[in-house]
Formats: sequence, C-alpha cells, structure tokens
Amino acid sequence: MNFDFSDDLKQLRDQARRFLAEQSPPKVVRQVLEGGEPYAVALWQAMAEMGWLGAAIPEQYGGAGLGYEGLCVLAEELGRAVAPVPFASSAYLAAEALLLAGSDAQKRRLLPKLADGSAVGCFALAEGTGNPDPAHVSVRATGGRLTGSKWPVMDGDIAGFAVVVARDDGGETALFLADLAADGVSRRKLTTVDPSRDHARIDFAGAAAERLGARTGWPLVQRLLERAAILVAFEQVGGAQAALEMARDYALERYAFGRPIGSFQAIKHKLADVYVAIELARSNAYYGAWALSADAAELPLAAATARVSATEAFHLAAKENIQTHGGIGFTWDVDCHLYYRRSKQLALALGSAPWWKHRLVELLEMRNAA
Amino acid sequence: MNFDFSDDLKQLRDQARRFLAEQSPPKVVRQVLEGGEPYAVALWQAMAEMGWLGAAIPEQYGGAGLGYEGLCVLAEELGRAVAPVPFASSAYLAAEALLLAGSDAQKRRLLPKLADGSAVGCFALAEGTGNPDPAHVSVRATGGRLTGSKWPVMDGDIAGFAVVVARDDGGETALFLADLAADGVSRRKLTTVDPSRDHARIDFAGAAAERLGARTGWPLVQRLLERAAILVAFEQVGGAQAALEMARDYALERYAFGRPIGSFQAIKHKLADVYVAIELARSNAYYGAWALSADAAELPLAAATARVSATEAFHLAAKENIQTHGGIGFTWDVDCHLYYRRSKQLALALGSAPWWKHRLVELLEMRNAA
Amino acid sequence: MDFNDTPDEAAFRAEARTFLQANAEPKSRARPVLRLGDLGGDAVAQCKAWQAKKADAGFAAISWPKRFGGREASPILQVIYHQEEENYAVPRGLFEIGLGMCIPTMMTYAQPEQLDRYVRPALRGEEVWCQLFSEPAGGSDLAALRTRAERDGDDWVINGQKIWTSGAHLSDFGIIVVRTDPNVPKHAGLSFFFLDMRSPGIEIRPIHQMSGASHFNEVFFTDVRVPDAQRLGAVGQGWQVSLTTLMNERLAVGEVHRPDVEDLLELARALMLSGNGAVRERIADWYARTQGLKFTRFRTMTALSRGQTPGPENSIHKLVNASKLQDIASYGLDLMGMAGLVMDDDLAEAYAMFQQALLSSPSARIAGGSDEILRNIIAERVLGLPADIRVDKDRPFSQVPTGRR
Amino acid sequence: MDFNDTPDEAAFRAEARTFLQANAEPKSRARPVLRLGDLGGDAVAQCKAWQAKKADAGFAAISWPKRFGGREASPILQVIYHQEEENYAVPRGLFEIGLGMCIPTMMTYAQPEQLDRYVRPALRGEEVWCQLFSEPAGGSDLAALRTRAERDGDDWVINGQKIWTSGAHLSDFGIIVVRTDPNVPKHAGLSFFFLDMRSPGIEIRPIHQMSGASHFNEVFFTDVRVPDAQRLGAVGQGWQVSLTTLMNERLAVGEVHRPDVEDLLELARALMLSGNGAVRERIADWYARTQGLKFTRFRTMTALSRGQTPGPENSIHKLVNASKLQDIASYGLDLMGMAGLVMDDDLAEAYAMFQQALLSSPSARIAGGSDEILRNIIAERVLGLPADIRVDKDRPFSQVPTGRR
Repeated sequence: MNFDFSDDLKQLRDQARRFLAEQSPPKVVRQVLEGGEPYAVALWQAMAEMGWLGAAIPEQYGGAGLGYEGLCVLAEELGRAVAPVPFASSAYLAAEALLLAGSDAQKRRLLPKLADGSAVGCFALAEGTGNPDPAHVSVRATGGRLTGSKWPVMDGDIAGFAVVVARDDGGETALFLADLAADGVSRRKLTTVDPSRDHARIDFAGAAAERLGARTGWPLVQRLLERAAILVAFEQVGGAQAALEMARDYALERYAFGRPIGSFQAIKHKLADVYVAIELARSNAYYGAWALSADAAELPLAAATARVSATEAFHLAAKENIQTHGGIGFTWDVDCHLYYRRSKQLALALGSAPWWKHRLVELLEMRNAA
Repeated sequence: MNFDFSDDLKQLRDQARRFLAEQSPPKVVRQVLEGGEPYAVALWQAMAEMGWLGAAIPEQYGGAGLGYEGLCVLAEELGRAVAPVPFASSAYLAAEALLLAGSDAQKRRLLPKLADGSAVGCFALAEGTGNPDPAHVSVRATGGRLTGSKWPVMDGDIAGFAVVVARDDGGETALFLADLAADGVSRRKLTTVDPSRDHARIDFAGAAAERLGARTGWPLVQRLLERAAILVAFEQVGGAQAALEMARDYALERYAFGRPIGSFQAIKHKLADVYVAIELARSNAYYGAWALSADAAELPLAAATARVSATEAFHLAAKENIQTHGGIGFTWDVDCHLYYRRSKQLALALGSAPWWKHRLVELLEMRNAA
Repeated sequence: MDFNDTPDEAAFRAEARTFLQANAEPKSRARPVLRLGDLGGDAVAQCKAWQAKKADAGFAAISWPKRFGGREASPILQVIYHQEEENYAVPRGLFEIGLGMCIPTMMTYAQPEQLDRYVRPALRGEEVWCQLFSEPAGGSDLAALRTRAERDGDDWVINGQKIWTSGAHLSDFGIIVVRTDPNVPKHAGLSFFFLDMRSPGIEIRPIHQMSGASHFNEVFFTDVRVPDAQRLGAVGQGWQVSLTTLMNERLAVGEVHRPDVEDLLELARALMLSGNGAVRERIADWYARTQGLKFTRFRTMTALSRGQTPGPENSIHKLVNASKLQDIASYGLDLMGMAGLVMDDDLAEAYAMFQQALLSSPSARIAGGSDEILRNIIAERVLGLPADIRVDKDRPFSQVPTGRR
Repeated sequence: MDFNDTPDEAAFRAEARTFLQANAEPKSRARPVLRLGDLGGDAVAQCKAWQAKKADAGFAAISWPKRFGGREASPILQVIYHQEEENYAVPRGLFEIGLGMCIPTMMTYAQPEQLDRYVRPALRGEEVWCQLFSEPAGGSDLAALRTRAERDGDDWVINGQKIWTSGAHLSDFGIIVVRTDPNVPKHAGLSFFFLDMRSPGIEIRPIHQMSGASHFNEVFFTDVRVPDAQRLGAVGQGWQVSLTTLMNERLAVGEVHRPDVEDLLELARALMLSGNGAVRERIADWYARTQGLKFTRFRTMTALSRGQTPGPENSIHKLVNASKLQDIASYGLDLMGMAGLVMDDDLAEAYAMFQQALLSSPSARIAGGSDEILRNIIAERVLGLPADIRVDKDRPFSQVPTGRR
C-alpha cells in the first residue's frame, strides 16, 4: 500500500501551483466574473501548451498520458486557483465521454483537439431543475437530429461541441455529439451564482447530431458522472484549502481587542473544524484517485463518498472564510466570494449533495446485499 | 395578547420549585435510579396532598381545577427536578384519556382517585419497536378481554390501571381500561436508559377490559399524544434549564490554566447555543400551553412544534452539561447523567423526533392546503 | 396567557386594518419586497410618501410619547400593527435606523428644542437619519474606533473614516461616535454627536457587496465641523451613549428574511420533493426555530408592555435568523439540483429568491454584530460567564496593539 | 498511489491470516467485543494468553526494534495486521496503554538494563502497565498537576492523587509525572518516573461511570517510595517526557467504536426505514466521515513508512469519532421509537448496543483530550493560530489561581 502521490506528481503539483499563482491570480478570475471575457483565454492556451488539457488522454490520441492521478493533481490546483477555464467540461467530461463511449474514429478525431486546446467540449445533461435522472431526459435525437433544450450547460457558451444526453430513435438514453456552431443550435448565456464560470442554455431545433459510440442506457451517464465527481472533488478540496488558508492568514493579521482574532477560540475552533472537514474530504478524494487510476470496482462508491465529503468541506470552508473576515468578507473587492460562489457551483454541477447521498446509500445496500 | 403566565401561576411555580428543591433533590432521584424504590412514594404523596395530581382535573371530578396552564407550570418544575414520579402517566396521560374519551361514570369513578393519588394510571400504546402508528396496534380487546403485549409502558409496573390502545371487536382502534392487578395480566419491569423512571412490559392473556367511552379511531390517540406532548415539552424545558444552570455554575467554579473554564469561548459559545435552544423551546412550549388552555384549532401544530424544539433543547443541554464538566461529568456520582438519561427517555416516550417532524410537516401541508 | 386580542387590541387591529386596506396593496407571497440598497430615486419617494401617510394616521410611532407624534401605547399594539402591515406590500427600509436608533438616542440626550426641530420631520419621513459607528479598524471591536474629533472654539473638527453606514447617501442627518481623547483606555476617550450629512468635508462612497447590492457606505471625514451644541452626552461619555443606541437596535423589529421556511415548503412542493424524509425534517427544524423566535418576541413584547426592560436575550433573533437564512438558501439550491445556480428571472425557481439569499446571507451573519459577538453577549450578559481575557483594557488606546507589525 | 499490497505486504498478510486462522475465532458482527473495564478475571487471563501467543508469533510489535521482539517493519504492516485481526474475535484492551505509551516512553528514556528487564514481559503480556498523568484539579490543564515527589536519599517520596487511570487495578507497573518543584512555573517543576504498582502506600479505587462500567480508577499515593534510578529524564524535565508519551498516544490505532455506520444501516434495514430520505442522508454523512478517517490513517501510515513524523493532525480521529458515536447512538434510539430506551437483552434491538453507546459515548468526547482541547491543538499546532491568552504562564505554580475563593 502506498497512499500518496508519487514524487513526480508532487513535482507536477508544485509546478502547477506556482504557475497558477502567477497566471490565475484573483485578478484573472475577476476578469471573467465581471464579464471582461467569457473565460481566461490566455491561461487556457498556456495550459494547452503545457499539455494539461490532455493530461489523462492516452498518447495515441494526442494526450500527455499522465494518467488520472495527474489529472487529479491538476484539478486540485485549478480548484485552489478558482481557475476560470472550461477544464472540467472539456478535459474531464467531454474527454471522458469520448474515452468511455466513443468509437475509435471519434476518439481520433476529437481527442487530439481537446488535448491541444483547438476544441473545447462540454457535457449537456440537465434540462432545467432537477438532479440527474433518466426520467428527466426529454431531448430527442431522431433521425440524427436533436430537438429540445439543455440548461444549464457548464461552459456551454464557449464550447465548440457538446456531448448531449438524449433519447435515441428507440427512446433509449444515449450520448450524442453536437457541433454547437451548426444550424439548429441556439445558445444563451445564463446568469448564475458563479459568473466566473460560463453557463448556457442550449436549444436544439433539429440540429445535426452524431451518436457517440454504440452503447445506450443510463449507466453510461452515471459512470461518466462518477468519474467526473472524483476529479471535481479534487477541485473542491483545492478550493477549500485555499479558503482555509485565506481565513487563517487573515485571522493572524487582523487585530481586535488588542490581539489577533485568530487567538479567540471562536475563530480557532471554527477553523479547526474546517481543517478537519477538508482532511476527511482530501483522504476520500485520494481513494477516489486510486479507484479512478485502477479502474477499481469500488469506483462508484468511492466517487459518491468523495463527492459528499468534498461538497461539504468546500461550502463550509468558503462560508466560514467570509465569516472570519467579518464585514470586508462580503464585499465585492475582497476575494472571499470567489470561493463561496465556486463552492456552490461545483456543489450543483454534477447533481447536488442529497442526490449523491441517496446514491451512496444505494451503493452500500447493493454491496451489502452481494 | 398576553404571552406570559399569570402572577398566580408564577407564584405556584416558585412554590413548586422550592418544594421540589427540598423534596426531590438528586438524592431522591438516585433512590429510584439505583433501585431503592420503584418511584418516590413520599414525594408522590406530598404532591397528592398539595393537589398537584389533579391540577387540571375539573373540581367536579375531585381535581384542583387549576387548568392546563397550572399543569404546565408544574410539569416544568418536575422536569427541572428530574422527579422520579409517575406524573406524566397518571396526571397527563391517564387523566387526559379519561377527560377526552371517558363516560361520565368512568370519570366519576377514576378521576377523583387519580387526583388524590389513591390510584396511579398509565397509558399503554407501544408494542415494541416503532413510533405511534395504528398499523402497529395488534393487541385485541375481544368480548371484553385483552390479549397481547404492550411495551414499553411508562410507569407500567407501578400503575394500578392502564389505558390501553387496542383493537375492538370490529377491528377499530379504541381505548380500554384494564385493572393491572386482575387475572390475565402479567408485568415485567424493564431495564432502560433511564432507570429513574419506571417502565414495564405488560402481557395481557384474556384480561378483563372496559371500553373507555364510546369513541373509536386513531385520531383520539393522536389527540391524546398531542396534549401530552405539550406537557412533556414543559418537563423537557425544565430539565434543560436545570442542566444549563448546572453547566454554567460549574464553568464558573472550575479553573484551568489559571482561569475559570467559563472564560473560554469554547465553553461560552457552547452554553450560549444551549441557552438559545432552550429559549426557542420555551417560547414554543408557551404557545402550546395557550393552545391547550384555549383548546385552540392550532393545538396539533403547536404540539408538534413544541415537541420538536423541546426534545432538541433538552438533549443538547444534557449532553453539553456533561461535556462542560469534563471527566467527572460522566461519573455515576455526579448528577449530569440524571438529565442525560431523562432527556432521552422523554425524547422517546411519546414517539421520537423524526416521527414528530414528519407529523409537523403534514400539519403544515394540511394548513396550507386549506 | 392569552393569545387573543383584548378589546382594546381588537379595536386597534381593526383601525390598522382599515388604514392599510385603504392605503396599501395586499402582498403576494411569490415576489419578495425590495430592500434598502436596491432603492432608486422613485423608491425613495415612495418610501417617504408612505411614511408620511403612516405618521399622519398615527401608525409610525405607536409607543412614542404623544408630544412627538406617538400614541404612548403598549408595544403589543406595535406588534399588532406589524402583523397587519406584513400582509401589505408597503415600501420599507429607509427609516428603520433613524426611527429605531437615532431618534430614540436623541430623545434620551438631546435638548428639548432640538427634539422639537428634529423628531417630527424624521417621523414623517421628511428627513432621513443614519448611524456612523463602525470603522475599518474596529469591526467587532466597536470601541476601537479611531476617527478623531478635536475641540476648536464652539465646534469640534472631525477627521477620519466610518464604514458600513447604511443609507448614508440618502441621509440628511447622522449620529456619530468619535475619539476625543486617545490617551485614556479605549472606552473612556469617546464622545457622541449628531451632524448634518451635507456638512462640508463629508464624502460618501458606496460599498459594492458580493450580492451586487450596495446597502452600505464608507463615509470619509475631512475637517468636518460640528457645533458643540450637537454633542449628545458629556465629553468622554460617548460609549455610554452608544450603548443606548445599540440597546434600541435590539428592540427594533427584525427584518423578515426571504426565503423563509414557507418558501422552502412551497419550493419542495413545486419540485415534488416534499415527501422526502430529509426535506421534511429540515422543514420541521426550521419551522420550529421560526416559531420559537416569533413567540420569543411575543414574550419580550409582553414584558415590555409591563414596563420591563428587554435584555441582551434579544440577541437570539439575529443569531438564529442569519444562519437559518443562509442554510435555507443553500438547501433550496440543492433541491433544485443542477439548475440551482441559475439566476435568470425567467428560468430560476421562485424568482431567484434562493440564489439572491445565498449571496446576501453571508452579510446577515456579520452586519450588526457577528455570530461570535452575539454568542459572547449571551454568554456574558445573560448567563453571567466571565468576559474574554482583555489585553487592551487598562492601556491608553494609543498603545493597544493593532497588528503584527 | 497504490491501494494493493506490494509482494512483501501480500506475503505478510498471508502470514498474519494463517496465524489468525489457526489461533482465533472469526468475529460475528452482531455482537460487539467486550471492552476493558468489563474485564473479569477470566478475561484478563484470556487477554494475557492471546498476547503471549501473538508476541511469540511476531505480531505484537511489528514496527519495534528486533532486540525488543519487534520486526523493525513498516507501519503499513501494522495496518495490515490490524485489518486482518479486525475479522477475529480476539481479547483486547489490556495492553494498549502499556505497549502504546508506557514502553515507548521507556525506550526513549530508560537505561538499557531496565529495557532488558521490562520490555519483553510487557510485550508478552506477562506484566501490565498503566499511565498515571491526570489529576482531579488538572483535567484539560494536564500540567496543573499537584501530586508531589520529594527527594529522600536515593528515593523520591510521592504523595497525592491521580485519576482516570485505566487499568490501574490490573497493572504491575506504571509511569507517573509528579511535581518536584512548586515554586517555578507549572511546566518547569515536573519530573517523570516509573514505579511498581504494588509499592506500599498505593491505594486504587475504581470510578463508577454513568454507563455502569468502571474503566478508570483513582489512585492515591501516601508516602510511596520510588528509587531515583526509576526517574525517566532529568529532574524538572517531566513535561517534555510526558509529551513523548502523549505523542505515542496519538500514534496508537484508534479503538473501533460500535455501533458504527454499518450497524446503523443494518438497524434501518431491520426496521424497514432505510428508504427514508432523512435516514439515508445521515448514513451517507457518517459513512463519508468514517471512510475519510480510515483513509486519513492510511495517509499517515504511508508518511510514517517513509520515516516522517506524524503531527498533531492525528487529533482528527478522536474528535470526529467521539461525536459520531454519540450521534449514531442517539439517532439509533430515535429510529427505534418508543422502545428505543429498552436495554433488556431479549427485547432491545441489536443487543442494546445503541443504548450502551448512548451511555458510554459522553466519556469518549472527554477522555484522552476533550473535543475543546483537540480543536485547540489543531488550531495551534496545525494551522499556526496563536495560543490562548495565558494568565498562568510566568507565575510560580503555587501562585496560579485555582478557584473563585
């Protein structure tokens, strides 16, 4: 047993941290948050050049072949930097969908573009309010044409193509590729609690769609969500850790009643609780990273566990960071809200905590029945 | 609007508090807890002499006619003293069952005895694991004979008669009176988390039963539980307040690191949270007392609300009282555990919090639909 | 204990109802009412018009003395009026601080002729007041304020900065506490004034909050002259005067936060999730807390109506409400699932009320006394536990550490 | 990152499995294993017999040096052995303190000939050790201890009282920290010894807990003589030695608490409540915490196996586990409804395991470092936040306030 990242990956982490501290400081996040640009384009290009976008894409498809552990390490750092880039959509969800379900031709066509950044992909599942559920899929792909609306689609306004969950001619759930610049596609940028990450509503009115691979059925979607949940858990842990450090630093700097506020137990114990939540989440995320790398049978349960822990930890860390800062904590100019927004965005992106908790227990029950 | 007890009742409260501080100190509770006697007999007799046992029983049936507010005031003080007497069983549940459902003859026969203490009643609803539910009632009263088992029955080992929830000849839920000294009744004292209050299993094997009044149906049981829940909420608030005061006093007395432990925010803020929980519970209990006195339409919702708040407050106060005391808090010789045990006993006695929460929302839904 | 109106109360309730029916629109629950900070010019005019109407009908200051336009009536009547007004969409948010904190402080400390000048215009909404207490270096440690006032003839000259001043940009007058002697321990060197917000040397800058709103302002003072006649209380007694103001703050009727538990119940119903046990338990918990607060306020009002002074136990309200609001908002988004983050008016559930509250609720746990300060107040002043160990207590203010450097 | 065994680890696991299959009974989940304090005479004999067998097979001290009977192996192997042993009903609870805390402290501070005398008998379970630190006046403030030792020739004479001493009545030897100089600040006046628990002048009284168990004792010392040769560390260095012991405590493998989340899942299933959303969400939360702790321990073991020193971050375990245990127990009773309070063996669900835990769990949040102390440790030593303001730090111990009087 070896429950830690390799030295190579730790080096990648340190390098990524230094890079992002420079290339994705709060100023860059605010650029997107305040509508200056739809995502951090220069940062994205730099990430492409470093090979991050194809981190887990096999070399035969133009990727860096760092494997999933490498992707996890990068995700944690991107989370820490609240990076305003479509990494989760393009490098986890779209790339994973292609790897899981795509034909060899589709992989050959699209994966190299995702890896070099010449294409940005997104994943279109939600159709309005609700958590992931086959019963909520009503977009149809009939005769190779998509009809219906998907929203919110993370990065849907900046992606070039989407992997769309839709019903095929037989009414089965399946994945389809849609060129978002094609006829019959209209997009609308959405306002969300986290404007530092793009979201769109995509309406398909008979847009051309290409079936992704040959498999059908909801378990494919479920599997994709599980794999993405582990990667997002690393983003969440990274974000939570950054929020905790910001709170800790402020608690040391800020004086009240003649002493640093970090010397009051109300602050000390609050931040200790945040630390505990993050460490539990981090450990569960590590287990998820292993399950992902090893493609282990434990992956679904590991993913649900990592997601539940990480969602709780990031929300707690983000809100108590604001609280620790007091008044300035809720102003626009101080960076606390970047984490708070992102914590809720990530909490909802792949289905909210109640849904994952339900799923976790379902998996426990299945395991115990076996 | 006048949201406070009258001066007369405040006087009754002060008097009861003084009396119980003298007559029901922890030593008396431990007498029962440690098996010295099944309940505090001398205390019970003194309570009978003061008219407490018939506080809410109308004068025409031998009661003191103090009304329900008077009963609430006494309940709070008995809760504060963790009094080891069958008050809730005899003076709330059995007396209320008679008042709600009994024929005039039954009231005439039994209420005066409950009021003067010559009889102790109890209420037999549970049949093992589970919360109140008509589907869980399987004891039958066929041809005036009871068959089946009831457990746990609070004060079932010391009561002279029981009000038993059973199915009548037509299979309907109804209330029956059973003499617990009669043939066909066997009783067994149970071990519980709170041995300072008697509990029994009662087995009926064709024991004689007399129907209580003429009404049938589960709503009668529900109504009885709701009325009792308000009274028990006062017991819970009283117990919680006593536990908070005990913790506060200890936090002032006990020094660590050269200062009273009550000067540490970890203790201060913990006890502030306990205080807040108790005040919310107290206010909800007050509303319940009004609903009970006025026999208001709001009673069911007021009862569920009071029960949910009071159960939470007492459990929190009791467990954090132990925590505040540190090591000695969990020893047998220090009184913290008397409150902790009683908090859980009262939390379960009339159905546990999840059941009441479900009921509360059901009532909200009914109200909003109306 | 009686929850029903007495005959007098019933008569007053009928009067209030008649007034409201004739003068205001019934509220629809669906759409929350605007708050201060979202107030544009039109809204300010509407607030002022409504306040004048309310004052003229005798509903603006129910418990105030008659000579100031009040009814000298029981606080219970105030509760009754609020209960009735809650059913109407009336414009609010502009006068709470002036009438709840500033003018009551004036009534305690100002001269009779000053009261004759200022009280009625404030009551009728003709003049708006704000409260200038907090400072950047102060925060929870309110008395650590550094804005200086120096005596110059019959005037005082104020230099420094205040922050978190609600409605400063809409205000005509303000009350302010300043340091008049930095060489004594911090609570001893303060004095209290009221001033004209149009005085030369005052600059007001709105603070942009994360929610997008700008309820608060920074207020900069450069050689602002205030006549000594506008001092409230003795020189060096500013802290005591401030405590009067803050005590009145605790008496103010708490803001109604939306979404509340009824909104959550409605959301759960709309999403067909109200049968879920987890949803039900949360709704029950929040409902019990909401009711507990409501009835705690009724207990306070009963005590007040008997002439008792309300204590720090009222800190309960904000402590419970602020976290409840944040939790309900966050949970509401969870119930909405993947679309919970969307705020577009035409797509978001419940007019994006939950999303707006997610972004505005962090301030509720901080502004007007943070959770931590409120717990300290309860622990110390209600439960009698010792104060925190103070390292700044007996030192001259100028020698108290203010940072690591 | 690799969750699978290396070839060496797999070989060791096979060896452990073979040993356990041949020597122990597989555990049934239904009935929890007895704990220390419930140990009667027979159980003590069983514990000792099993310990001897385990030591002889080389599984009792996997990471210890070979000269003391260990394997000098990676802590990962220790984890593997524990994973395997968990599946068997082996008698435990008598040697954790001796082997986890006392003997490691001896290894750091005792003389070689003392180690030759004491280590092997302890490892084989022939001699039981206890740890005498806490005192009635101390509690969380461990260093405030008052038990005195005064030098008399080659001996020290101990007078005073210790408390919360697990297993004192079953012990042959103990380690003790005492005050040798009350006229210096409290941490500076302590010294550390080991002693024979049969020494004249030692009186042991069991402490009756609210759960009915008596895990702990009070130990009274009246003119107990201890040779100076049994001093560990220099005179006045007792606090530093104590910290070594406490550091080893944090390394010990945490007790497995029952009921755990699997027990709750099983209970919910048995009561047909596992479909309820509220039950599911709680189970998911507790499962995620349980797994998080398990993998946090794996991370620590990986760090240890690379020669890193584990830090105070291990305080997480007890902090999370103790409250979890109390909450699971209480919630289990809630699920049982009205009968949840019944403890009779033939009637109670799950052999009254939940009820027993309700009564024993309050001690888990206190013994071995209260929740509050653990949060302070994390805040100060992990996050680097300042220590609490200390009023006792630079005063002679004899002048530190100890009460209101």
